[in-house]
Amino acid sequence: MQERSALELWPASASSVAVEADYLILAFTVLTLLLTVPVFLAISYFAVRYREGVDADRDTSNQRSFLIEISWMLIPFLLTLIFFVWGARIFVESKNPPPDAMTVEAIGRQWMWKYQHPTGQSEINDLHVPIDQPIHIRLTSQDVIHAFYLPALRIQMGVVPGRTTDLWFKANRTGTYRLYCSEYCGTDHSLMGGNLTIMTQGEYQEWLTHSGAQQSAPAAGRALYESYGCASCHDPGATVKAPRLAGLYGSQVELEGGRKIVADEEYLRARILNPNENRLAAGYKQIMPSFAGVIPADDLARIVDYLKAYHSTEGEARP
Amino acid sequence: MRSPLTRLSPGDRALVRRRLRTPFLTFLALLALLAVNVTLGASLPFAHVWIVELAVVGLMVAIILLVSMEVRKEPPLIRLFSGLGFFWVCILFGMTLTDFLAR
Amino acid sequence: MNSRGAAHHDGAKVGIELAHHFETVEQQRYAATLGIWAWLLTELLLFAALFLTALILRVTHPEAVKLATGHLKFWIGAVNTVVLICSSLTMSAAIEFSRMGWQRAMVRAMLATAGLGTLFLLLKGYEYYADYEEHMMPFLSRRPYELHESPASRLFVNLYYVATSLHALHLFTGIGLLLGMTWMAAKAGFLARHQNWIEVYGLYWHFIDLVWILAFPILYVVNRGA
Amino acid sequence: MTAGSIDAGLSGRDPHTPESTLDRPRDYLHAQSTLRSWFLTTDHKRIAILYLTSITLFFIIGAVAAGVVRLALVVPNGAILNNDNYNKAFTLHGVVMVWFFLIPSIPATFGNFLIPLMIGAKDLAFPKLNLTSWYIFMAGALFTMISVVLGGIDTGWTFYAPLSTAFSNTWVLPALIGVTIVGFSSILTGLNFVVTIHTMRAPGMTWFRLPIFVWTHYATSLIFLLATPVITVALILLVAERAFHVGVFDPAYGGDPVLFQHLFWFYSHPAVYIMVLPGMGVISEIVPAFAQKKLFGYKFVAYAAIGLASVTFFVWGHHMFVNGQSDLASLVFSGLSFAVAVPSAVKVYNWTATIHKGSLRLDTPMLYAMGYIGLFVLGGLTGLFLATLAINQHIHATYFVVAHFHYIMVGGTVLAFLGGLHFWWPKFTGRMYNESWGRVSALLIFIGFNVTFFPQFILGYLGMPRRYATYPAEFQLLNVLSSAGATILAAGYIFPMLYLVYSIWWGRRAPGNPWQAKGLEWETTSPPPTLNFITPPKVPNQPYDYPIKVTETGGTPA
Repeated sequence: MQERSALELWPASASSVAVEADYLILAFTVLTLLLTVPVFLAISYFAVRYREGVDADRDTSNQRSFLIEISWMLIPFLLTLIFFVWGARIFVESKNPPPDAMTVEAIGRQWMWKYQHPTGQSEINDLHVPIDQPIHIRLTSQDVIHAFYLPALRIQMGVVPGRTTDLWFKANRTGTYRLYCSEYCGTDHSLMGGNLTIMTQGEYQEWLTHSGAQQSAPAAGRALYESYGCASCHDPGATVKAPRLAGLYGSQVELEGGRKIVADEEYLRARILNPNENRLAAGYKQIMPSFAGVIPADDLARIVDYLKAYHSTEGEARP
Repeated sequence: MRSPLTRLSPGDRALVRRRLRTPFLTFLALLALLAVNVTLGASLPFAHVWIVELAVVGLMVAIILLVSMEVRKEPPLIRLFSGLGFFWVCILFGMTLTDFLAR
Repeated sequence: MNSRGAAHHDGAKVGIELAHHFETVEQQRYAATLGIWAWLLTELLLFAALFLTALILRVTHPEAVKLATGHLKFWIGAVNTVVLICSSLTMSAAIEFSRMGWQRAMVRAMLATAGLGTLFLLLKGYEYYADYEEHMMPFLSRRPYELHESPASRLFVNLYYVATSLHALHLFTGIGLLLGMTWMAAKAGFLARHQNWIEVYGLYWHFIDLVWILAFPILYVVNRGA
Repeated sequence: MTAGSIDAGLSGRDPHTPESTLDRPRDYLHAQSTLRSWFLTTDHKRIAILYLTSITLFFIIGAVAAGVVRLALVVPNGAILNNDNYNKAFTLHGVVMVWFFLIPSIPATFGNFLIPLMIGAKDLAFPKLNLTSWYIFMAGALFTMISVVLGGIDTGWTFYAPLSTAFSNTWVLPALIGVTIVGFSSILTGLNFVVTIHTMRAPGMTWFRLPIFVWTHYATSLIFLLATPVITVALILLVAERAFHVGVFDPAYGGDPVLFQHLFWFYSHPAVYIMVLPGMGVISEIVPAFAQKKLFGYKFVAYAAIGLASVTFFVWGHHMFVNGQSDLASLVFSGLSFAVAVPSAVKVYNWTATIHKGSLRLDTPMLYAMGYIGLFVLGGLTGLFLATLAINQHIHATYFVVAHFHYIMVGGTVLAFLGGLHFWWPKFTGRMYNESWGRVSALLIFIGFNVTFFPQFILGYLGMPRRYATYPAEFQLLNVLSSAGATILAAGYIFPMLYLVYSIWWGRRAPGNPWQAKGLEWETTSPPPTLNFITPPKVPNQPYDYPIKVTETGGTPA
């Protein structure tokens, strides 16, 4: 993440479309000032000039209203239409990805993003893409409506359950920028984001083959762990009485009725898919819902991997 | 049951006939049009028969509005109000369809 | 006004009692008529939104909508349309009698209208029962759904329930109002004070009829297909 | 200014003695004094007071929720309020402010009170219906408050499916039912206004002699009638889906949540004009009165009201450019949205031209009106930014939107509401408020408002999404600035509540026409008698026939 100053007045831009959108808004701001400042000045001036009791020419007999009316109706309107056309042109371009675009599949769910690169690698929340390459992101949602928002590229798109929507861009500056969910999606809406890292082609290939997927595995597992709601019951500080999971892997668990069992990978998997099937851990109530059919296999594997690496000290220190 | 009409004087009977002629003819026309639609719906004689069905419904609605609800006898403002809603329905349908027909 | 009524026809005086805030009876009558039309404007848009939903479902899931329509009770719907057209006739008659000052005939016509409205609701209730028997209530979680292989058909079936029950609610309210008004209208002197209530109410009744005239083809007829 | 320049009506009487005299009916406030006489009243003026009291209550609830939201956003990490409670707070703020304050604000209070007075009628066409709509309003409010008391809702005021139907674990149902019910209150109020304006005008009150306030309320009432039923259906479908699983929007079965948004915005975009048009009406009364000059371009301003009410039905899709509607729809809705600029420009430039060569008094209502014009212009033009497709793709659902609609709704509606409240306060209560306090509060509100909301334009352009309980640290400075502005704004709201209430008992008695304003409402006493006028009014004059002053000081009519 780049250093950011406490007060920014202009957002970073990472594509030529973003730069053009900035010109568009600057030009529109100039027009706004041209249309409003005279009104503000006129009101202020009139308020002083024509105050009650002040000597002034108040003869209104030669005001011809019809022409004035028509002109101030139409001139601002026609001027703003320029911006409609300009904005529409950029919009239409941004809706038609070029054929050579690289397609990334993105899935939104409460409250995380999951991406799949064309070469098969997947990542959670953070997205890595190469520079100077059109990137076409195909978006869908597994639950509510989300929106995928990349401010540095001046672009966002709604993510609607049951449908696929599209968004494409071609970045021209490397760096790490923020990405957000911009459609309100429930409790942790504001946490549903991550970083967009724009890399050179070489770095991207490097990332794909080496560090990429593995490096972020624990973080990805943690994101899934939170997103499926595990954390809200099993983390320290949760209000629901549920067993703590830090350091659980490999330890001995006492089940109801006194039987003891070692918490191995198979045990973790079975508990998630069907928590009440065998015997509950001693001293706990049957309240956890079954996740069979809810969690896809790859997510389950990630969570189990995360739990295997989850020791009390480092687990709680994680965000 | 005896018909209440038989107890009326001839003059009253004529009066009732005159006053109820329009509602009764409307009633017959609506039944006839409904019969057309039910026949079309039950037999499905050709593709896109729904266009004809909707046209028949439009006719029925027009008859109810103009004759049963007496819009044709009302002053212009009420006529305007009775039509205004349909114009807004067109806005609702038309603008929504710019989305759904162009996806 | 006709006052030569037969022995059992009272030939009552017909008119409107002026309320305190109006200047003339004409103004009061006009306000009432315009008011009910403004209300009907609202009602039209209300049902239009439901019809739009039906259209969008048809556009997005044509096959599922056809499938679902095939399971609706077409003939009950058709008979119900006839019932409502009959009730429109009796309502029109009630209005004509009220104008003539024939109070008892008017009351009978109003009772007939309420009776036909009730018949409609009974048939509608039977239709819902038949739907239930045929497992056409997808929202009942404990009961299997007949068309479970076509998930999207649920949407249209659900819309059918919302639209018809909203119409039934209008009819139910209408019958309640009508019976209340009939009770008042049976008293002497009603027509001299509130004749225009009958006219205003008649517009509402005809409009419920009109909504069903639209709902029947939109839900039952136009989506039928082989 | 010569006192008593109004000749018609009651000018023969001394306007400074509003106590009842033998030949004069008592004013509406003192006609009866039991509680029952208030809760069963059919007098449009008393119903207006019932509304005024209830919407003030809801304004306070909404404002407290806003305060909580702004407080929470002082820190970026959610240390003050957790995500769940933050979401409930902003939802409460939105639901209460939109449905229970802004929409009924000016129409249900000022409209109710003034339309019969302005057109010279004894009451609205359907007085009992008018009372009924207040009770319906309160019933809807009760349901919504039940959901708040039980634990609140977290869907946002927009209730988007499927979050509201299947995923939110909060008390969504009572709130949905409450908002559905409130719609009927709006519909009945609109119906009453439409019929009243058509049928109850005094002799001589032709359409082009109506005050602009009546024109804008007519336009608003049409929106009430034509748009509200559509959202009623949308909400009924949500209730059916959430409560009984009778859903049509559920994506699990192929339903389209975007269809809900279409139905929702078919009402909720025109609802913006339900909030804005009555405010424009208020400003169109205040500006000529304090410039002592005929409203410039009367017919254009009147037609602009109807124009806005019509155009607004063609543009709702601009809320959905990035929500998955078709590109064609986005282009069409974007283009049509620019047409809104035409009638809006008519209004603003005509008010400015009215001030030109007037004879201005900068009293409290006029200060609010001038603030309104400035803020409405900014709010309106930033609306065009949002209607521009390429800009919208960036700032949709960011704080830019939040700033934009607060400029319209607070800068517009609330300022107009307060301006109108001060303008007609003498007419409502028969008392004058303290002018200096009024001016200070108007200034505080103007400054506080801009400090609160201008930084949000920048936040939005920097890319801070709205409805975020936590946010990246680089946005903190602007958020703190915004929260600081909110405290100034809060002070500006508290003062009027205090000195206006104080004036009810201890304020100076108001004359019939304290502002030398034109219009039938100023020709009766302050406060007016139960049936409004002692002698039935006749209208021989053009509207806003302020004396024409050719030159020199605020002199006498030419």
